[in-house]
Amino acid sequence: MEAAEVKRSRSIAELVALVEALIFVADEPITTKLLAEVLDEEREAIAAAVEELASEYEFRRSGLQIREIAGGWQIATRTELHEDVRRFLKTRPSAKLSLASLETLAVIAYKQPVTVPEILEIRGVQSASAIKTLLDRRLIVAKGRKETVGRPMQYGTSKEFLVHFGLKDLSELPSIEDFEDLVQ
Amino acid sequence: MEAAEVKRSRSIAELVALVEALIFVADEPITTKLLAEVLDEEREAIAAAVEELASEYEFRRSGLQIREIAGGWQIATRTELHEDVRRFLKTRPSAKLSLASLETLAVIAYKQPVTVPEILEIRGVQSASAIKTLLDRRLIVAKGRKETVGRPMQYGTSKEFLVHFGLKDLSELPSIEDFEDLVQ
Amino acid sequence: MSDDLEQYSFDFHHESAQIVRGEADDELKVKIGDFAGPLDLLLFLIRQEKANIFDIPIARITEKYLEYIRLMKQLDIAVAADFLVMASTLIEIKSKMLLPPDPHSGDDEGIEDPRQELVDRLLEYEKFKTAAGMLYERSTVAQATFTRGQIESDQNNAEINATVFDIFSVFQKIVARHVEEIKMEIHREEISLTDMLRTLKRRILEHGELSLLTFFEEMHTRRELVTAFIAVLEIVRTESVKLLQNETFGDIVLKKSEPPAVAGG
Repeated sequence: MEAAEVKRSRSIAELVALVEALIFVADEPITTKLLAEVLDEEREAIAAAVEELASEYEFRRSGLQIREIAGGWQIATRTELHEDVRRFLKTRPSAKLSLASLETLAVIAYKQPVTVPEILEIRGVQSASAIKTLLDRRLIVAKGRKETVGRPMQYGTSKEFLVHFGLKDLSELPSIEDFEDLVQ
Repeated sequence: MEAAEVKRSRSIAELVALVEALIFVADEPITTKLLAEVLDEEREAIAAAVEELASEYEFRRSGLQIREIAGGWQIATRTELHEDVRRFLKTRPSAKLSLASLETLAVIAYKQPVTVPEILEIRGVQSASAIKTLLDRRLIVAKGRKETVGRPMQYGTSKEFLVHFGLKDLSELPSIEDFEDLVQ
Repeated sequence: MSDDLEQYSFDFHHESAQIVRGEADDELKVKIGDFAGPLDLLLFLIRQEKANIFDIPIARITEKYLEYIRLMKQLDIAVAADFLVMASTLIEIKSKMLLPPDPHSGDDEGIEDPRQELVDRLLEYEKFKTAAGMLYERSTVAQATFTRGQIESDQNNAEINATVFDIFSVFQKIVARHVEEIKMEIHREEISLTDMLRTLKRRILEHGELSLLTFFEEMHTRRELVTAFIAVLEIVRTESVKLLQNETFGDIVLKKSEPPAVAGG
């Protein structure tokens, strides 16, 4: 209760408004932790404010949504509006990843940190150009070397990967064993 | 497939949501005229939707506002919150480097210990301000003088550099061999 | 009719590989030889032959596989080495299966099926192939949302969020650029010290002072830079010019000295 006195005491509405403003100006998803630090509030208070904000957006059928992505919060347009938004931005969906790149990415996502020979082992084919594409698109990053013969470089997925695939974190990926059932 | 049929008739709420999404994604203030064109609506309908949207933001005491600027509409943070917003923008973690700094850092990382004239030799441009930035950010450190004419100071990467780029030690820096297949 | 055209099963990929039966003959025609790898092709063939993955008719599948490879070659599609490696693996398995079981090697667990390792690899691979499909679906959904446009405060931060890979690729670019410059240097006519001194004097006289950084940055080659440097030393020694530097890494300015400040050399 002492800390509460030192702090400027904000009403819940004020905190919600502040959280909204900061999520908006941040140029990438902003974490609850960072919001708490900047606003000198408890994480619980921030979490409650974000939740309040998100349901407000939901309730008023806004064209925008508050979403959790790559471990942080972000404002984005609602999925249903994508056609009109895309037409306005005159953008086409970003170049699709090739089958080879997607497969390589799947192996890296589930086996990380993983080396090039290990990827070859699973895919049965050289994956060099796919890895290059994934590095260029920042979907994967180098994750140190494996302490084995030749000390090969290991790869893992990046924050950009989470954003690209709309994931909060890696645990949101379905378990690889779940795909076994689909194999007849 | 006549034009009139293609045009879905939107409810006011839908139009407000769409207008909100477009103002949000636009890089510059967007005019009523442009909104009307993109959404194939009358200007009056757009004007009414924007007004509705602006008062909605006002009514719920949002941290954001719809404001008219340079003849167009824009979403911006509310003026009263500027102090907190500015503080956040200043403190945001700066994991970012300018291209000049990044180039200089790359040369130092791969050629360390290296002197300023040697960096100039490789980069072909002066690196003084980049070196200052890197020293300020503690990504590089002085590593004693080179026993040569003028005894120039040598630089190398710091412990912070390793932490920042997630490396255990310098041997984890990617080498040409790691990417030989990738660069073809 | 529709049986003639067999759509490759991986439907999330628009340019999916397709094998189409020709109309007149029943020779396979490859429309797009775009299988992700030999395992991908094998899975396709197994499914096309309606075979059981746990009991692969190895002779038939090998034959189909080789047929496909031959077609790729006929159509001048570069056949990756990995496809050929798989071909030899298939042939090896096929020949092992033709051998009568070795009576001496049979222990309690029985003789291992020569196909076992391949089956394991196929099953493992197929999981990741399915996961790739899941990623594809997710990216389609994720790309239906958009984040905000540029705002004013972004411009103060137009920098690079660097990774180790950036450090590496930036370094490669510098090295490549450096090699280019050395090549150009060989072809460039060199400027003499006398010319350099004349240029330097004129530049200082123009504004009464000259940023050393600016002057050096105008030099195209290392040799020019060295000449420029010697010219600066020379002019400081012989003319009424001072070198001024305010902070350790700050720029150095060449300034025309006031007459009383001229030091006797």
